[in-house]
Amino acid sequence: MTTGSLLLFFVLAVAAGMAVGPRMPRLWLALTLAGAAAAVGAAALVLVGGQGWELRSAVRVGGEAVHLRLDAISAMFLALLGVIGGAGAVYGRGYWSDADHPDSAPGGRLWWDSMMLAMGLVLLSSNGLHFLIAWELFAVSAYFLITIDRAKKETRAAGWLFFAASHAGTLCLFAFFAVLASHTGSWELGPVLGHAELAPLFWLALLGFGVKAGMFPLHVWLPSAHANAPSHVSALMSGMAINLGVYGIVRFSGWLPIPEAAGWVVMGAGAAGALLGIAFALAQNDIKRLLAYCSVENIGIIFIGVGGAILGASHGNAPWGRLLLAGALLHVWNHGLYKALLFLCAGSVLHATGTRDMSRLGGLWRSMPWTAGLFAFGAVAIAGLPPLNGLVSEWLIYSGLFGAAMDRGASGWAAMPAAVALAGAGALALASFVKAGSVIFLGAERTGAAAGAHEAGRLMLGPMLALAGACALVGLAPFAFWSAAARAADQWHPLWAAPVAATPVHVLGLANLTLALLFAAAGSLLWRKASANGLRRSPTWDCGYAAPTARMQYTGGSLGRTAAGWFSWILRPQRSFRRPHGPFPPSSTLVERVPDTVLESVIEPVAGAAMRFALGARRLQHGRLQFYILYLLGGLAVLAVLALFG
Amino acid sequence: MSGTVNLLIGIAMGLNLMALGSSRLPSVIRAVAVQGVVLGLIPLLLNQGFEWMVILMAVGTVFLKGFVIPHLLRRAMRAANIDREIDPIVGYVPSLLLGAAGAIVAVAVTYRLPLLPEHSHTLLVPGSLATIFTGFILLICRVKAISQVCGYLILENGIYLFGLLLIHATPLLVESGILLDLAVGVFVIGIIADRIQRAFDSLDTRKLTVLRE
Amino acid sequence: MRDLLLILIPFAGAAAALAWQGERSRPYLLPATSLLHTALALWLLFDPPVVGPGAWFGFDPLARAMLPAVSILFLVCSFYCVPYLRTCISRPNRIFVALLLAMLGLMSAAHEARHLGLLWIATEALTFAAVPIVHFAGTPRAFEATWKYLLIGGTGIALSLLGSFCLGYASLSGGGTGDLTFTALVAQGGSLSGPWVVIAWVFLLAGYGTKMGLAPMHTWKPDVYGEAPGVMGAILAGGVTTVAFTALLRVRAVVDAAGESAMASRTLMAIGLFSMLVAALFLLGTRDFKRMLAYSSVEHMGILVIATALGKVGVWAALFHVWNNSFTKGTLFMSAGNIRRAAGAHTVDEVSGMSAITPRSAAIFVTAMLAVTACPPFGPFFSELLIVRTAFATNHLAGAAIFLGCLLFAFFGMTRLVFAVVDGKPRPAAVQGRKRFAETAGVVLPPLVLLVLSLWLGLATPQVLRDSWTAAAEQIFPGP
Amino acid sequence: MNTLLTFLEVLLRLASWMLVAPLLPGIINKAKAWVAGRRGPPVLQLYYDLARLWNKSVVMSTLASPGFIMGPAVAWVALAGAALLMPLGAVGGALSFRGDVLLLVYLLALARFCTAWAALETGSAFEGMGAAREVSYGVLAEAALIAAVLSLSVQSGTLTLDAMLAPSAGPGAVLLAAGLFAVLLAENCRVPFDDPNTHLELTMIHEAMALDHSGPPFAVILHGASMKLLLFAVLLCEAALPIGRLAPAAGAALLAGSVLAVTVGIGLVESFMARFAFRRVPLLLTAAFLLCLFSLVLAWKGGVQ
Repeated sequence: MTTGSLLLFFVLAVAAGMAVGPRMPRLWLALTLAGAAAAVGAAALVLVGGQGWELRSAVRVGGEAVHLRLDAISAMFLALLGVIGGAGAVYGRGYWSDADHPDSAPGGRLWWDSMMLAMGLVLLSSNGLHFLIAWELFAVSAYFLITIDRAKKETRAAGWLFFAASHAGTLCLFAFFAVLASHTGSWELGPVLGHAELAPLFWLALLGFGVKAGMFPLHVWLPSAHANAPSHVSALMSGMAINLGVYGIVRFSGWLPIPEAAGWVVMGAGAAGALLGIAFALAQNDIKRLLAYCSVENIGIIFIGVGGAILGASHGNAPWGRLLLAGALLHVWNHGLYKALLFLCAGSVLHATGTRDMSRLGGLWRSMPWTAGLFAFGAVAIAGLPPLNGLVSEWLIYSGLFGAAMDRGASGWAAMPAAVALAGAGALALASFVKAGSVIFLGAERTGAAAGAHEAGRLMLGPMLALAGACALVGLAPFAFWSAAARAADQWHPLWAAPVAATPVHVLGLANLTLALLFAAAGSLLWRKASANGLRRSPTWDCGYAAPTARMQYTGGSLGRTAAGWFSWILRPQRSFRRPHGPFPPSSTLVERVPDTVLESVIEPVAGAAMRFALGARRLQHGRLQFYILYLLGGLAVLAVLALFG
Repeated sequence: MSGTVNLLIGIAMGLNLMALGSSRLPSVIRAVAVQGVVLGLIPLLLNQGFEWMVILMAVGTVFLKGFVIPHLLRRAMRAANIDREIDPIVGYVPSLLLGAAGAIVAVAVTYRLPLLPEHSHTLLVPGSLATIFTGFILLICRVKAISQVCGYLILENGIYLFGLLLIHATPLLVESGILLDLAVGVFVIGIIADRIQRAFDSLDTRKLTVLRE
Repeated sequence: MRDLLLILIPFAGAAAALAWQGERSRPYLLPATSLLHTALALWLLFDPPVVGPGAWFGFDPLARAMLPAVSILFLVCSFYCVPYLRTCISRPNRIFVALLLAMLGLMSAAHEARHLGLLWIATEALTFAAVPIVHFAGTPRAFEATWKYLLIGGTGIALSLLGSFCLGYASLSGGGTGDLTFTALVAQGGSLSGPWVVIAWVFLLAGYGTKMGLAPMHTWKPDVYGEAPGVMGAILAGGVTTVAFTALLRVRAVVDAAGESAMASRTLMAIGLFSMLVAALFLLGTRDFKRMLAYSSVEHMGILVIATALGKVGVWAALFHVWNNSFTKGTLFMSAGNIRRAAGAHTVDEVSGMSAITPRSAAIFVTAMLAVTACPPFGPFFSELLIVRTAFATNHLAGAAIFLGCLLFAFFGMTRLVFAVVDGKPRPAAVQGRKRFAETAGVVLPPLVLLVLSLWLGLATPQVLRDSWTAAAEQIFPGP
Repeated sequence: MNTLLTFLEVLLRLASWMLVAPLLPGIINKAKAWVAGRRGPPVLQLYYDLARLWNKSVVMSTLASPGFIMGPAVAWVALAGAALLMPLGAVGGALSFRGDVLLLVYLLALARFCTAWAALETGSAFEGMGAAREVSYGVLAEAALIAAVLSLSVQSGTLTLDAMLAPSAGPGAVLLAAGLFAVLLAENCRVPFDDPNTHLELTMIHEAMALDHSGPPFAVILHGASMKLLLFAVLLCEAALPIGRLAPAAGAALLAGSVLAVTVGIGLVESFMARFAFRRVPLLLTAAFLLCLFSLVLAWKGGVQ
């Protein structure tokens, strides 16, 4: 099996899946899984074998000869696409079954495969025109996938917001590729470090890809889209789709000359995104919005790494730059894996209880133990705690940043704040997921919705277990994955020939493995000891309070209050609080909502002003013929002036 | 020769002012009709020698512009039983002044234009410009459909006048086609005005502002 | 001779339609005639005739690059007309059919006209031939639209006549014979009198710009497109506008020959960008999905004009875009017509949830909307991207930026409106519409065919078309 | 053979950490009692408590999941692992590798995660409060810790603990020591952040989280806490003093002495200071963070290249 044939199989299988999807779910699932497996296989061949794959065909699409390429960088992303695409497809069969959604499930299958196909083509195509085509197809299918449940108004609104933002980004890419092509004289993509005048183009790329990546502050579309999409779609969006933005920036920052400030800006945006993204996450009460903001954080972490790589490249290809890039690429994987896992868990909760509002849940571990365990697992992973995969990439990024600091070069001034921001983000992530996990799964059921929950079905648990297994694999045996990431990092920049500086990743893996074993051992030991000593069950001791109720538990809002309070200057939480007062107080309420500040305080006012202007301009079309003829005359006059004296 | 031509053009320019100044629709229509006749005659004077084609054309123009279309307009007017323009967007005196100013500007502009010697001493160019301008004023400043049709007629008269500069250059076939087209255009407009009168049972274009934005 | 047949066949068809008695069978004359026409046009496309330099009519490269698009669009529309006319059998369709065919003939004549005067005659005749079809509905709204169409269009046409005279006079006072054939004018070239050329260009641009619907002369467009039958809108937006565009291209060739190229580009760029801005502004808040199409058409006319300002490659892209625009606009108008007839209204305040009532038309409508907003892999994406690239290559940075900005705002406006119309809960009025209007193959296939054509045009542009556009661009901008 | 030796060494270190750790709370209490002029509980009190708890039966909330018991176990292992990463004076670390310091930080974080999770198992509002405070103050503490570690590694130009802890922290040593001491107090819930022997649940952090624990799990929590205290004390001393540069014996003596000093210092602080109001806690932690940051700047400016 060669890479080429595997890729061909991937494309054919997924395309066939599109064709048969609406009618034949089983065949669709088989084809999708086969395609996903083929994608993973092809990527693995490139990542292990090392030499990339390239195809220059005489076939012309849109007047341009087809030129495909799969190098280590795109292979990293392709592998992730395969894993998440396959897992999500299986999960979707259970989660969005034809029984529950007879009119939207078939379309969902079609768009799922078209999105996988489009993303694969984005990663493969090495021609600007085809890249744009695939890119826009990907955006369109993402839109229709987010809004397969078109009956809901807020879903449509969220989808449209995504579509609009993504189109704005796409037009930046129009400009980007158009300028590139007009300078190089062809749509072919490849290293053009010779054209120093192209450096400013990087900003266009940063805008265009940053929107898709959800880079702070371009993330405005992300929370609502991820929250309102069906959960397996959220998993694909958050685990894979936004990574394509990262791919674009990594790809073109390696191929194009880069302005001086680029590294600083990217790293700064990354640090800000990491810290503020997770701050927003901590303040959310909607589990899926929380996860979405957490994606903003992780993208921020990735951009810290990418920015560091750019800095390293401009500071004599410092070894820490490689380390940061490899770490970032590995974090792309890790984030994809555990974020998909967590979204699937959230989906199971939503499926079981019908609500995303954490303050209505609680105590679900009794009704859905597997989901609870997997969520805890994912929480440990996403908080970057040993022994799971989050630790590995964050550890690499930290050591890269420390390396930059130890150089005492100018870039240290970027690295040190980034490191501190990363620390804060890590601790906040821990807080957010302690909050999410405990409020959803621990304690007592807060409402009937939670009480009536049921464990997810086999089709849903299977993919979750698989993803968890992948997380564990990266965490316990990081070396294989590290070498792949390192190879990708070598191919980033044409001038980067030497391999990444060796790091004791294997030792870390060993430590993780030992720790994992010890955790298990100690846990079971303590459990044995406790039950040997005699284990009684009794109600929670509430310091002598006679009649504790479920509503007396600590809520998510209060769990996050302290830390979120430190960020209230940007979070701008909206509270409506009716205090109880008087000897016999009537019912009192506290409603808290944390809107997206960038969206509601920046974008919406601007959009509103533009809209008002447009509506004002419409009055010029007032239906009075005489004035229309006057317009005509005016246009004539202006043209004359322009022609004679312009 | 050109003296007579200039005389006729002068008359036409006078008729412009008359059309601008009068509030009574019949007199506007009459002005337009007379202008049509006057201008229709000019080709006969312009071309040396006897070309039956030109005569045919002139006769056709005179007949159409002088009689058929005015008759059509009068009918529409009577049907809508209105005979005067009520509160125009720009009053009659201001329109008159505008028209006069337009005429002066037209003459002034003409001296700046690189004209051929044989045309530099005729009123063809200034006359046509002034007439076109008059047409625009009527189109823009009047609210009754009929006055606007008249404005359009005057506009076309002006262009027709300008076209006479090329009477020797352009093949008659083309010219006659152009004339025919203009005539048809005006004819269609007249018909539609008539239809509108039936549909809205008025010729007040202020009623025609349903379609907006 | 074949190229003259292209003009004569439709007129023969029109005559036949006038003579024909059967109300029900008469509409079939439309597809019959336009089949002949398209076949001939394609034959000419693949095997272009030699056109004599002095010929008044001729299938020269420019005509070859555009006329087939119009012919194909008309063919598809004529197939759509048959079921359309059957639904409104109450109104006699003799005039409708005859004039529609006459319009085809006139469009062919205008595209093939190589004489400024004849070009003008054809365009003017086209304008007036459209009138009865525009108020085919016979409602007061239709009359109002017709009235505005007539007066604004008439004024514009008059201006273009003035411009033509000025051009002729430029030749006279430049020592020429005042011969108005384009070949002669181009041949006279530099000796044309400069000032008169500039004046002529201004009048012609304003005049034919009115016909194209460039802002601020576009004001008639929303009214007419909103009130005329959908198929008429398709032909106006995809056919008649291209006639005016051809005229501008031919005149531009003369102006360049006279050495006023910079002036022409300047004015074209300005009016094009202004049109796009106006269109984008109006699209942002539009609530009527038929008037939306009008503004979208204004936007695309602006795109064409901007491309024309960018030189040879730009003209090539513009010709490409003419084809894409014709096909996508045709799809949009026909599917929108279906939705309008099913819903019985055309503002988003009265229409929603049409994907439940007319699923096929709604799907086509959405797809065509995406296509027309430059979503790949449909044709417009390729032509517009090429235009952007050319703009950057010719250092029109600000122009390109405004261009892209307008595309974005147009996208916002159109997506919002179209999704609002398609999604949501169907209105009761539309639910009754189920009985009033059935989505038969006759009304769904034509727009679908055009959509597929535009897809095919984008993904695999036939070589013969590329060649024809190259030849046409060569005709407009001779030399390198 | 070699691996066997390493294994034995690790076991030895683990044993000594386990044995020494419970001493510290005893010393602190003794010091407080001495200041207050009481006799106070015996120094070995915690050992007795642990022994007693280890054999007691367990009462577990009806709401709690097995995580209620898993949590303390995992937290204890994490802390023990962190302790093993610490170098002990000139002896150095048992298993040290480039970047082990980051693993240490993350192990502490894991311990925090598990304790908070186990606390929230019961669904009691008081445990909720404790956990909320723990994770919130953890944010500032972790930032301060990273800043401190960063300054150490910039100072010494290395990423391995025993290399970066061997020399003193150079010019910023005093600032760093002050900052780390504050972090120590916060992380181990001592006055002024928390009062370990208060009995008003509303005001507690660490104790509140352990309210519902009993028997062996509670013993594990307490022992883990003492190990954490020892760990921070050792970190503080080795960061401030050039212990690693001395001869083994002298180094060991100095280490023991300084740790003792730190412990007594904690005791003194507890006897002379009152607990802060909770809203002032972040200020103090921010101050600690800033101290570490200044020491980082100093390390950046001067220090070995």
